[in-house]
Amino acid sequence: MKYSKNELLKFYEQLVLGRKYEEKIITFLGKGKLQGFFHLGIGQEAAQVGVVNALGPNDYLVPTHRFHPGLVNKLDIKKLTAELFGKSSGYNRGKAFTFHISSKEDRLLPVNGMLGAGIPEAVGYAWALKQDNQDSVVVCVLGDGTASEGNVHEGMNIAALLNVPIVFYIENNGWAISCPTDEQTKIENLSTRALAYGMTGETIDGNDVIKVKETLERAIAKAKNGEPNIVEAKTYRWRGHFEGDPGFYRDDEKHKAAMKDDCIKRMENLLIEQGASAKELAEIADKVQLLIDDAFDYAEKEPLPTPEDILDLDQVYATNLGGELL
Amino acid sequence: MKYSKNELLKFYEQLVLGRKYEEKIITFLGKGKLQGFFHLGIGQEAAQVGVVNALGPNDYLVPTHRFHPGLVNKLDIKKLTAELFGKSSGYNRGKAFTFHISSKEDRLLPVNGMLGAGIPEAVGYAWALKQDNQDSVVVCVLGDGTASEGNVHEGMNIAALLNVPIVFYIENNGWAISCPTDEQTKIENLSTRALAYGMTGETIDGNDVIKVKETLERAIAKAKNGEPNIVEAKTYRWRGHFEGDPGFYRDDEKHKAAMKDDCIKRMENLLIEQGASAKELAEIADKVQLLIDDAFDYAEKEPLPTPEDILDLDQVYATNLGGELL
Amino acid sequence: MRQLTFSQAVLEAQMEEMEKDQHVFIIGEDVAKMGSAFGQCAGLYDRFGPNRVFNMPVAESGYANFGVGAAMAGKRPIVEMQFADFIVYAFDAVGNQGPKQRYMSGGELSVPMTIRAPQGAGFGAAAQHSQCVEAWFMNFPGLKIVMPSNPHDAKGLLKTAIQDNDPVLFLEHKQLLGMKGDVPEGEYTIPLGQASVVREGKDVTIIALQAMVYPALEAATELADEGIDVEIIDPRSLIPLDKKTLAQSVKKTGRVIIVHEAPKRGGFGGEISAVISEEFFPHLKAPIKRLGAANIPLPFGMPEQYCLPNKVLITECVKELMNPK
Amino acid sequence: MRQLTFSQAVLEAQMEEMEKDQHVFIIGEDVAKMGSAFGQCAGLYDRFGPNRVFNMPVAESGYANFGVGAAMAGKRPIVEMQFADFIVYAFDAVGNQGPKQRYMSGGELSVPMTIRAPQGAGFGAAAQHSQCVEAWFMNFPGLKIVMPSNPHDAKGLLKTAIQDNDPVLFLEHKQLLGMKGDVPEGEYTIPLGQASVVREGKDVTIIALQAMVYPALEAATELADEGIDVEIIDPRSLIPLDKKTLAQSVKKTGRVIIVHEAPKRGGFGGEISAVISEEFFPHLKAPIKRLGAANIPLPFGMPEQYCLPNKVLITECVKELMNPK
Ligand SMILES: Cc1ncc(C[n+]2csc(CCOP(=O)(O)OP(=O)(O)O)c2C)c(N)n1
Ligand SMILES: Cc1ncc(C[n+]2csc(CCOP(=O)(O)OP(=O)(O)O)c2C)c(N)n1
Ligand SMILES: [Mg+2]
Ligand SMILES: [Mg+2]
Repeated sequence: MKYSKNELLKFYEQLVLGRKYEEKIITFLGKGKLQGFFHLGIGQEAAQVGVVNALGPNDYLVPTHRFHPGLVNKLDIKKLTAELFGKSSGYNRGKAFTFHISSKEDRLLPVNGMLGAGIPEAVGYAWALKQDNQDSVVVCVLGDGTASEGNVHEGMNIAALLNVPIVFYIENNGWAISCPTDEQTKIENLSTRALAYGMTGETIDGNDVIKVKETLERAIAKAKNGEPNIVEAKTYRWRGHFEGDPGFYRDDEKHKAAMKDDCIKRMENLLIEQGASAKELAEIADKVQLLIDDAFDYAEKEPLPTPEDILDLDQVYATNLGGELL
Repeated sequence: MKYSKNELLKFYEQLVLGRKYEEKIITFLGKGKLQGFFHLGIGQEAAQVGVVNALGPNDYLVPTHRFHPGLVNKLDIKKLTAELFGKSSGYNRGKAFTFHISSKEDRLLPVNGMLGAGIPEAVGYAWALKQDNQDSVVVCVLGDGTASEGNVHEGMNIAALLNVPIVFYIENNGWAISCPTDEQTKIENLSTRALAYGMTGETIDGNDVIKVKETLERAIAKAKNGEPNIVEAKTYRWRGHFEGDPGFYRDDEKHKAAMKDDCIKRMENLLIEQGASAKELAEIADKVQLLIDDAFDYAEKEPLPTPEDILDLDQVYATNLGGELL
Repeated sequence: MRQLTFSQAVLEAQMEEMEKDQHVFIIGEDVAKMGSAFGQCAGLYDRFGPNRVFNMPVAESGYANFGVGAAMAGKRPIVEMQFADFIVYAFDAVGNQGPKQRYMSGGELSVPMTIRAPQGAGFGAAAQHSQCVEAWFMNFPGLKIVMPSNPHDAKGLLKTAIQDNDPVLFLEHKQLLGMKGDVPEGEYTIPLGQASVVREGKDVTIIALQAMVYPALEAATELADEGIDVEIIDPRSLIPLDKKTLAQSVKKTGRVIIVHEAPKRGGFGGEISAVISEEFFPHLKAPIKRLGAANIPLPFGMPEQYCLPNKVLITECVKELMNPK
Repeated sequence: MRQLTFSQAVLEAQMEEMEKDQHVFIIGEDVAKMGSAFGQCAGLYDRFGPNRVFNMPVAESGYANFGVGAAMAGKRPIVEMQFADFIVYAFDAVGNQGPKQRYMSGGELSVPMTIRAPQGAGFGAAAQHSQCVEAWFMNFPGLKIVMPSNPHDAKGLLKTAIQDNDPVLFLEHKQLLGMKGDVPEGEYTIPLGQASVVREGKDVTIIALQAMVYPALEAATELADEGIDVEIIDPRSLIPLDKKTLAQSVKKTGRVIIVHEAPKRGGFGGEISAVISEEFFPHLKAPIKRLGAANIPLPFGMPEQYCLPNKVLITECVKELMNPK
């Protein structure tokens, strides 16, 4: 094993943090204490945590609407949770939610409400970084469904053409809402699309956090070298598209079978092989839970934005020319 | 030789008709007798005539703005010319020009002013034909530049997914206005894009009319069989992007070299090998010229649309609910 | 009378038209097994099978243009946008392709396509999932735009839209889709371009569509107590626009307020205000007023309410018109 | 004074801003060696090199969003649409992405991007190469819209647009790009939201932008002979809109005609008419009139003239206002 037990425990902690954070969201939704459409990434933690660990300090990330497990491992958990509650102390003063969350300080580019638009935006951002001689890469996450959008084609072609430092990371969870991947496209692996632009592409097991991390590290190095590329991580969406989706379109048997491959169980087994004890693991889970509970307590109590803050034209215009509210 | 001399002479006639038709346009533009942006296909006659010959009686064609050589071999030359003059006896009452020309009777679907939009439209049309159990295929022509549009990605993916009877025919003339193909994309052959959708693709010599025709015939048969596919024909744009384009962006040496490969010369050589005489060829050219002159004479004299025809709301709405002109 | 939700009314209109005409088919995201995000297509996949109701990849421009093409071939597509906001990707298809093919072909082609799209705020879904989109499309000749405010109108108008031989943009409102209302048994249609007088009154005319009809009604009820008699007109379609009914009302009241949910600047209120001032100016006793959302992108969550027109603002505006300072 | 064409004025504005700020760069189709379809970028590629001026693939949505991304990273992109019509593909980028990023981020991000696009009829280029696009974008808060009518204004306004920290849609008019006019030497800027009084008069106010200013001027000259004194206001930017200058004029004349080249229904005339009737109603002596193109897609060639507003129609409209039947 290339990784020490402690390193593996760190991965474990991150995966568990992702899982439990979303479980907490479910609880709060159940209590009617959260509003909004929550798209959970339960089951996809490895595919997200792996990426977050591969990013260097100068690198940027474009997440998706289903990226809470990744976000909670990258951002300040309180500020993140406040944003999910729509509170004014959230990352974007409660205006963004996971639909649009961003953080300049954390090099987190905005989630896009329009699937696909964020891809050429990320390419433009990455190009700008290169112009400014930043030693940075943008990792742009997209779903399997999103890959069908025209913007993805246009963005990838431009990235390849201009040798932009970007990695297109396709988090393939088998579904776009009710549409399984094989009703989205005829090809087996979306990384094949790389051939259409003269890039390289690779499809990996997205439930293997180490595989994801290492592949992304290589992909990032390549991109830094002026070779944008695609990595597709295959994983599986455990929940409905959003919380509340009854998922009638799903075949129960297949669904259950797919959920057998749990990235957290995998890491537990590995850790036990490496001599970790059940107690150690339980302690981690407890520690993480405290952190989460604390963040939710905090966020719940924070104030909502005031009408003045909501109607603040300086948040609409950077050069405000006396634009009229009404 | 698989083709008889007479068959070859027919190809020759078609190629010459295409060439001379556009040369006539140049003459008329020079005299100030034509308005509008003319995008000429001189040098690309084989790539167009080959396609027109491959179409079966039930098949449909979506041409481009640069398809006069193909159109003149498919449509009524007088009605076509009247349309180019914007005359009311043209195919679309003078409202379309080559920007939007279409003809239901001739199974000619509209040229699109928006590069790319015609591709998913063609897919929808072809799908409808299949639903109605028509034994028909749509051949959808697009340029190398157009292939960069998101609509092309979306349309091709949908076509592949639904096994739509369509052939995507990329007429690669090396340029999109001032942009050479290698500044449009990094890949060598645009037919590679087929892999991105689980289709097959093939790149051929577009200056070989027989090769084009035969490849398209196979492609059409395949598409009829529920296997949409891509054919890319490589040819070269001899003129500026439009008549009047000074083409400063071009390297003169390379340009001249590329023009050495003349599809008409090629056919002449082949014909002479097959025993055709210079006189026979000259006679064809003369015959074709008469036809063209006649059509231009006709079109020039035809009336322009009247204000009433231009402002006819029944040509805007099929179910006219008293829509207001002003 | 029988009560249906707006969404059920949409469903029934589609079902009836699909029964009648085998050329009608439905495409969109999650329209098949899932029956659409708000149930508008529930059960249609089972009933009509995968050739009449099928999912498209997440490619709005592609499948809207697919609809345009199929329509030119004689089909009658219903193209669903899951949220109206996503129509920005199909802007060309909906405004610049479908509506122009007929004229560009000299009247030879036609595009009998219906684009259905649920729009509007109310779910706190932030700046890109809450918009009203009608104003974006008002400057495209060839397109018709329908915006019903209740299940009864939705069914009658959608059937007309599907039967129409031109592209029709049929906008549902997300907040209304679950709303119940009277829907008679049996077939009926409502012509486009026919306004409905939602409430008769003699003092002030409020012109409102879709979700805005309801705060207007509440305001009218309150104002009645104060002796102000409000007339509410729901044009139901913006293109064509029923100027006759507007004229009758303006002649009676001489005072007009136009209410829409989209941002005030650039909303359809401008068009209607201009039509009224152009054609019925002599009857006006007061400035024509518009109420729309604040000119800012909508925020996430409940605070979106700070941006939207509501009963209070409507009431104030009516009073201002009746008692000018 | 020195004379430049509109296109040269655009070129000069870009050149000066690029000299001053290395973050300014230009992308589009054929902007590099070809220097744009109408010469707006002639020579900039040679001067600033391939990292500051470069061609994009034929992918309008892709490169407009590329601009949004680069702008968020601190660059100041100028994104050229070859013809404004093609902006339908970049509708999301221009209306729904760039203008909203700031608000959606709670004020943290900004998108200092200029979108330049030549629009309008006059070349007989039919239904998809002749449109005026401004009205499509008027309902997107966060976006500014500029439409200059002469070289002088073009230069001053474009420089302001490039310096502005928000997305600005800068619309050129194809018919004006070759037009010559006075452009002073040396640097100057014109603020957005400041109308210009093109001609002073006391009887009727004509509000016109871009190409429509000229038939309005011709009409005014003719009408002067008949003793009718026309004032012409060119708002120059639609967002922000200079209501003050409009107010002054309306107070003086009490009669307003708004002229635009886009189809009348759904054009910006509605917005301006509504603003005037809302805010300056007591000063109106006559109905506010709008002149716009016929509500049909434009045909190919010379016959497009049958659809467009012109001097004769403007003259008639003024007379009608002065002598109501
Ligand atoms: C342009 C656009 N179209 C549709 C949607 C609605 N939508 C939100 S998530 C989603 C599914 C996306 O699938 P995928 O990219 O695989 O991501 P996943 O949800 O599986 O993580 C859809 C269709 C949207 N937000 N934007
Ligand atoms: C959406 C759109 N973008 C740009 C244009 C302008 N334009 C017309 S032809 C052309 C070049 C197209 O290149 P290609 O597809 O290779 O066709 P070719 O002209 O070489 O035949 C461009 C950019 C357009 N008509 N539509
Ligand atoms: Mg997915
Ligand atoms: Mg080409």
